[in-house]
Amino acid sequence: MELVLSAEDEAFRQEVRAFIRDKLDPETKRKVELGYPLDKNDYVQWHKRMFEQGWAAPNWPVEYGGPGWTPIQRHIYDEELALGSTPRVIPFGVSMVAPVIYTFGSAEQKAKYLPRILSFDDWWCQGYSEPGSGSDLSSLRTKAVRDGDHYIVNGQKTWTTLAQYADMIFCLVRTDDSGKQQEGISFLLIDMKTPGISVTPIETIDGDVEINSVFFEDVRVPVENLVGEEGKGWTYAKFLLGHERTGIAAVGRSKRQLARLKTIAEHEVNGDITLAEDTDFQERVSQVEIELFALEAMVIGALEGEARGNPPGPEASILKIKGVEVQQAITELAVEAVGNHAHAFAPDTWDIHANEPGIGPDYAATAAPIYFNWRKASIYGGSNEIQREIIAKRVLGL
Amino acid sequence: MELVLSAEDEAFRQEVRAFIRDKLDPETKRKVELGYPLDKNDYVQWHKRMFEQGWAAPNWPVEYGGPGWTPIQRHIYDEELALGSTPRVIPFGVSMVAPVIYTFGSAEQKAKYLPRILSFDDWWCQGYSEPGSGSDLSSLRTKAVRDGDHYIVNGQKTWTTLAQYADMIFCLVRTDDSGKQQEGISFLLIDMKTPGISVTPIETIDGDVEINSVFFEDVRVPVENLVGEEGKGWTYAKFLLGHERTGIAAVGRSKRQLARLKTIAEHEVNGDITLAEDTDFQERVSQVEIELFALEAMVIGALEGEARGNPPGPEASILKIKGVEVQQAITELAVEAVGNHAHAFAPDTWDIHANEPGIGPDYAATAAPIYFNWRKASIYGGSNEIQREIIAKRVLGL
Amino acid sequence: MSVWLTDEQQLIKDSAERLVQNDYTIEARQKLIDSEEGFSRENWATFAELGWLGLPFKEEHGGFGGTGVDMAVLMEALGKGLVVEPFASSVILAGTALDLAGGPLAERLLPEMIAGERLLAFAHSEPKSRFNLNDVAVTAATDGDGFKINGQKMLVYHGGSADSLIVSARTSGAQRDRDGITLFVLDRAAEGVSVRGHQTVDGLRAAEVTFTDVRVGADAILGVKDKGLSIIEAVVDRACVFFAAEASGAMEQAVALTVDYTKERKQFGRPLSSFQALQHKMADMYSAHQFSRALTYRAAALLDDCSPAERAEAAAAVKVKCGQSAKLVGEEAIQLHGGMGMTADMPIGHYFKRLTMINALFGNAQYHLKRYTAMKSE
Amino acid sequence: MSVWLTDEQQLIKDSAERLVQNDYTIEARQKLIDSEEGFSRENWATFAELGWLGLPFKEEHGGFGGTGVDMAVLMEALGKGLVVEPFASSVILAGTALDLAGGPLAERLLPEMIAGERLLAFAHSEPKSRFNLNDVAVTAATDGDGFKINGQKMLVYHGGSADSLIVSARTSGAQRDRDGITLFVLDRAAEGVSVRGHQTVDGLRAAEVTFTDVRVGADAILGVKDKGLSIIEAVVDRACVFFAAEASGAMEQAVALTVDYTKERKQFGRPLSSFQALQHKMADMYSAHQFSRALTYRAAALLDDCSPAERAEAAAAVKVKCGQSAKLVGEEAIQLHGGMGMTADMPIGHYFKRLTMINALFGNAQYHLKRYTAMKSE
Repeated sequence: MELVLSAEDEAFRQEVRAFIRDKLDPETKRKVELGYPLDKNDYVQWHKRMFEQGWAAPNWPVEYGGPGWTPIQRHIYDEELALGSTPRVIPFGVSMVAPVIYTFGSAEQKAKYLPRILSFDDWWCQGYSEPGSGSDLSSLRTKAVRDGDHYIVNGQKTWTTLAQYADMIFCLVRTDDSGKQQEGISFLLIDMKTPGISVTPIETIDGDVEINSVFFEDVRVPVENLVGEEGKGWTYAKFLLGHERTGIAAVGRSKRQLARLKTIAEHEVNGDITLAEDTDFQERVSQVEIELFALEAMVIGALEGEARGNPPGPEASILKIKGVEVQQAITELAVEAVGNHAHAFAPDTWDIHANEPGIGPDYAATAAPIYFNWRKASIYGGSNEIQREIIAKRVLGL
Repeated sequence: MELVLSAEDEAFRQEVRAFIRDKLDPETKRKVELGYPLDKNDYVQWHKRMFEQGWAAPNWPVEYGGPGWTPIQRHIYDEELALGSTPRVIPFGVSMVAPVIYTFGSAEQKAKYLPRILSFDDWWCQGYSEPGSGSDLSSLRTKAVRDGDHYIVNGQKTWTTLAQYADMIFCLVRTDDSGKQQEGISFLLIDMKTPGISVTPIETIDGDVEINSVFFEDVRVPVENLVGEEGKGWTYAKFLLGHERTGIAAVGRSKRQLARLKTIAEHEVNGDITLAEDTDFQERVSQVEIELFALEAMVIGALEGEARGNPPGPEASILKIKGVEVQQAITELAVEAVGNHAHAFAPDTWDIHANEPGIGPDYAATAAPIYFNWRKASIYGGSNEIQREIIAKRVLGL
Repeated sequence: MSVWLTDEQQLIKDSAERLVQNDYTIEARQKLIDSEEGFSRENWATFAELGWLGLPFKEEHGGFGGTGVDMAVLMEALGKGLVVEPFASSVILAGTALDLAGGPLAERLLPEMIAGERLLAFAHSEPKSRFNLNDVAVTAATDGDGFKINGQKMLVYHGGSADSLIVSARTSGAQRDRDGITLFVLDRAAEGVSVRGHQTVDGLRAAEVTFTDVRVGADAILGVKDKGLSIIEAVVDRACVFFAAEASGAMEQAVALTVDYTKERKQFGRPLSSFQALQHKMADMYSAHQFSRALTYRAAALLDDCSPAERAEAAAAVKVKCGQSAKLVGEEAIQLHGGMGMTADMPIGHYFKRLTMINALFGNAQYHLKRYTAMKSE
Repeated sequence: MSVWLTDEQQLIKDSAERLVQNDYTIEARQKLIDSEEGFSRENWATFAELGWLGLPFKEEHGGFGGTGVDMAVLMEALGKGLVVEPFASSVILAGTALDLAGGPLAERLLPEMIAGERLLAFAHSEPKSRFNLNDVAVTAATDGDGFKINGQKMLVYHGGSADSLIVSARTSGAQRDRDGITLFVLDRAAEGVSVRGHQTVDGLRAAEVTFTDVRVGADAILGVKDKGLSIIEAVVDRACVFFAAEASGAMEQAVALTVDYTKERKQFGRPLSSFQALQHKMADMYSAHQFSRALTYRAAALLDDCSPAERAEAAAAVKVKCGQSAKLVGEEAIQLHGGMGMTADMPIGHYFKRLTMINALFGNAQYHLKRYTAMKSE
């Protein structure tokens, strides 16, 4: 049930495909295919290739360096990036802080930060969550107190993905305690090299150390790093949440993972047949595939709406829920597919240059850790429960 | 995975089985097997047979006419009644009002009502639900105002099963408006022939007219028909809800329905094979069967606990939920099993003496209506949501 | 969020929704169900006037050449009102068979049907065929220049009211061979045709039709002798998508009725709609409907130009998603309506029943998941 | 509500729960995981002292003749602490194989194992065997009076620490024949045995074991030549039930941790535990655990006296119910812990991982649903 594209869009797809084929480092590609951890250089190099191509910021207005694509083209691009096993786009700069900067930032901020985001000279991370906040984001307690032409920031952010690589962090901080919880929050851009910032990795249940706590102890941030108005940070955060709603469905990524799952099934033997010939297993794959078709149909509809000037509203929450359900279902089927090979845990061998071979087939090595890791997807970015709240309250009016 | 019974219990099972084989009217049995509606006489005749055997009230103390069985024997009896395709026991007298009467009633009430319940000379129905109450039962508004040695009852009960056959109704009525909602409720026994009572059938979505609205207009009820104390009705109602918690799981009934489903599957052809040979379908049957084993294991455990003086508390709510899930799953599989034969609706032919043959095989005639009808099971007797509330609040302490 | 209509489609939608809103209260519908034929001839004439009966057909057959999406739009709107008129039997099933087969029978009968002057029915399912479209035991034995038809069909929608029946019969081969199935057009009143009409659990009419030595000429053949199966498969695949569109309308209404009911109904001093556990269930109902709808429209768009294999795959996918969504929405709608939802007077039960039977029709979600999987692994 | 213990069983339960409570904090456990062998020899000695290592075995083999329910009680208690000692490999897998086969090897080795002086491992799964117990490609070719073993085993729990390995090998027939599989007892240190130990995702140790021309005498045969499968099947069926008991303990703990966490954690000014949608999820977790537990104990009681067919059916049923419950409880527990649940420092993730892998072990719920169905339709 493939999408029917216009000849123009189909040509665009081929162009993107050729670009990836020509420019993606084969070792990086192999790591992505196998679900092995990437190092910083894998990300940076690929981002720079996209930048050189002029394709680093599909979502940006042309004036700041966006390529001027239609929503469908952006979807095709995202999908091809995923299908082509490229490193995931680190969203914190290009997709998250940049729209806030070019919409609410000063001319100086635009001039200073946007080009370096585009070229990936700065790696950004996100300072939203705090211990104790979680889904109730606006209860955050990191404080920024004005002291002359600086803010003095104290507090702790957590769940900060890849902060260990970051040059910059954008933070929600509390500049006023007196009013309602959502009021008194401000949006600050902070250089990670500022004295008083320390980063501590948090080990997750899959054994990974991708997320961090970021501590702020009397960190002096120049007032020109305040975005927009003091006390309006919550507005910008909400704007950001509403941005690029369709991307969260991760259709392309799921397509690649589903294709990979099918490959695994062809290699796994079950008695006289392969798992690819096992009707029972394949029915579960079919179920996910059908969900994915439905998800894609919904995403395309939303993009068409966007092109017509009707971007999706709170109802896009169902894209997040379904997108995550599909992603998690695939990780679960992968664990099932690899059978007894799911048990071994040998992270030293998750490296294409490892000294020792892996335990069991390479496609099986990270199946269980990825399943464990992916449970996060229904928690972060507004948990499934929060998304249901949004639908109940803002779509159904309950 | 059959239960292992003691030789004594096994002998008891055989005795029950022989009794049913000898005493159950074959036409009644056939109707039950086919899911056809029963008439009043089917019920009355069977109840009287059980009475003649001394087995009409397994749950009663011996002094009032109970047989003095162990909890396991009661379970075996219930199961054999179900497996033997006997008419369901009308619970309102023997299982519901009787325990209230022998626990809280006066000597006169015991003497007057219990023998007639036992012999099924009185058919009882239940006056609990009202339009507007539902899960929030204690919000009931039917009023009983004291007038000399009578109460004058005004109001409406609804969802009253088989009220059209009933000689007596037990009612929760409001005798006091001033306090908390649960206070001021009293428990009245009312003769259905009293002037001012009228019964109106309610058609349900399966086309059936088994439930009714019962209207009370200045109905005079002698004060000696008040059970226990005025204003304590809610306590008795709760006592009743806690009574016979294990029976609601309906293990025996589900076993019979599952066996019937397997028979249907043997008769339904799907290409070269029967549905009984269709792995896909059979896996769904297996899933239900395994749930049923787990349910039975839990029920047996609860009965053992009862025999040890530890009757189940609020955690028995999971028996209701799971019991209903199993029952509903079986009705759904029956709809699937009969395939295209599920569509026809010809209630005139649901009669073993009907003039016209049914549309399609007899086992298919009521599959869809029974599925529709059985949706009620997760609503009445405390909806699944209410049961989850009980577990959350009273078992998990949330 | 997912479906954007053309102006013409919006017109179809508006006019159908208006009709449904004006004429299809549950009470009005129940009166039709209880009537002799189980539907309104007057409504049928209106459908004809509005051009709906010719919507999907080629212009050469008197139709308007509407697209798959046009049809989905119409069916979705009709689904909102649980319309009981024989639209599916005359247009989607029998009409499509005529249109696809073409030839003199189509040229004669379709314009009459489109004008509202002839009702059609599609007699294919048999008591033992289950959902296997190639399982045909009704025989059409050669008999002089023509054929002699014997056997029984079941679940012939509106067979009791139809003027003409499209009947599949085996002209050669064994009971489950793909070749050897031929479509015939018969008068319902023909000698040897015995029709036993009945209600369906979801408020429609259908019939058991028995053929006893029914003689027809070779000119009663629709399409090509022995090659009827490809038309039958096309008819049923398309019907699966359009019934899913009907289900989408019914689901939309079921969600709306449930939201409204829970807002009104108070328990424990608060509206039901304020209970979080119920709110989340309604969010899931909403989501199930939305995704089923999106997939259905995607498949409907595909119907206009695709291979039989693509069509079959799309139809199976839609049946899976629609069936599962219909079950979830229908069952939860009843549950959230509580005891009231079980009563025939409330609209919701009727939506639930129709949704249940749309899932069951031509095989339920599980059946089509298996079918889809088999197709993918070929 | 569903399980009533004898006094002896209550004693087992109390002592095991006490040990778990005192010695098995997540930090303490993590230290064991990070240690050389991945478990504590000291704990192991304690297990021996407490008589646990001999619990299920016949008295003639030095055991205590405990029942299936006795074992379930012990495993459930150990499951509460996610105990990492090689109890399953030495007692439930290899030990049971010895006990069931009997003979001089059992008489010699079991008492040593029971005394805590010999660790055992069960080497049966192979890289290509998946969950098919009769799929054995490792060969034991006749070699003079004895045999020469070649091939590879995988997921040999605690193979790196074991003194003796119980190894299945093919002495005749084709790779998937039911006949022709023979069990051998080997020294781990025997020439040609190469063991590559590794961690598992759920905190245990296992090994790949490769056999290169490993020579053994006929006295290394455990049980009857060519007839090893019936023992292997008995071992694995019993293990399925006992792992389900372990899962029951882990689920009980996961439910309790989740209830506690949501009571503490505040969001939007209220404890998480006050949100109805989350309350109902916890009710479902509670229910899933309870039913899985009830079925597990029922099956454990059956193990003492049943036919191989009954045993297999019960084990498959338990795997289905336990696997589905473990998945629900584990996943929801993480979800309700939110971001905190994803961190390795919180206990809950470790329960989730163990529950996930117990489901996967010997085939997940879906696999056993299929197996159960196949057995029922034979």
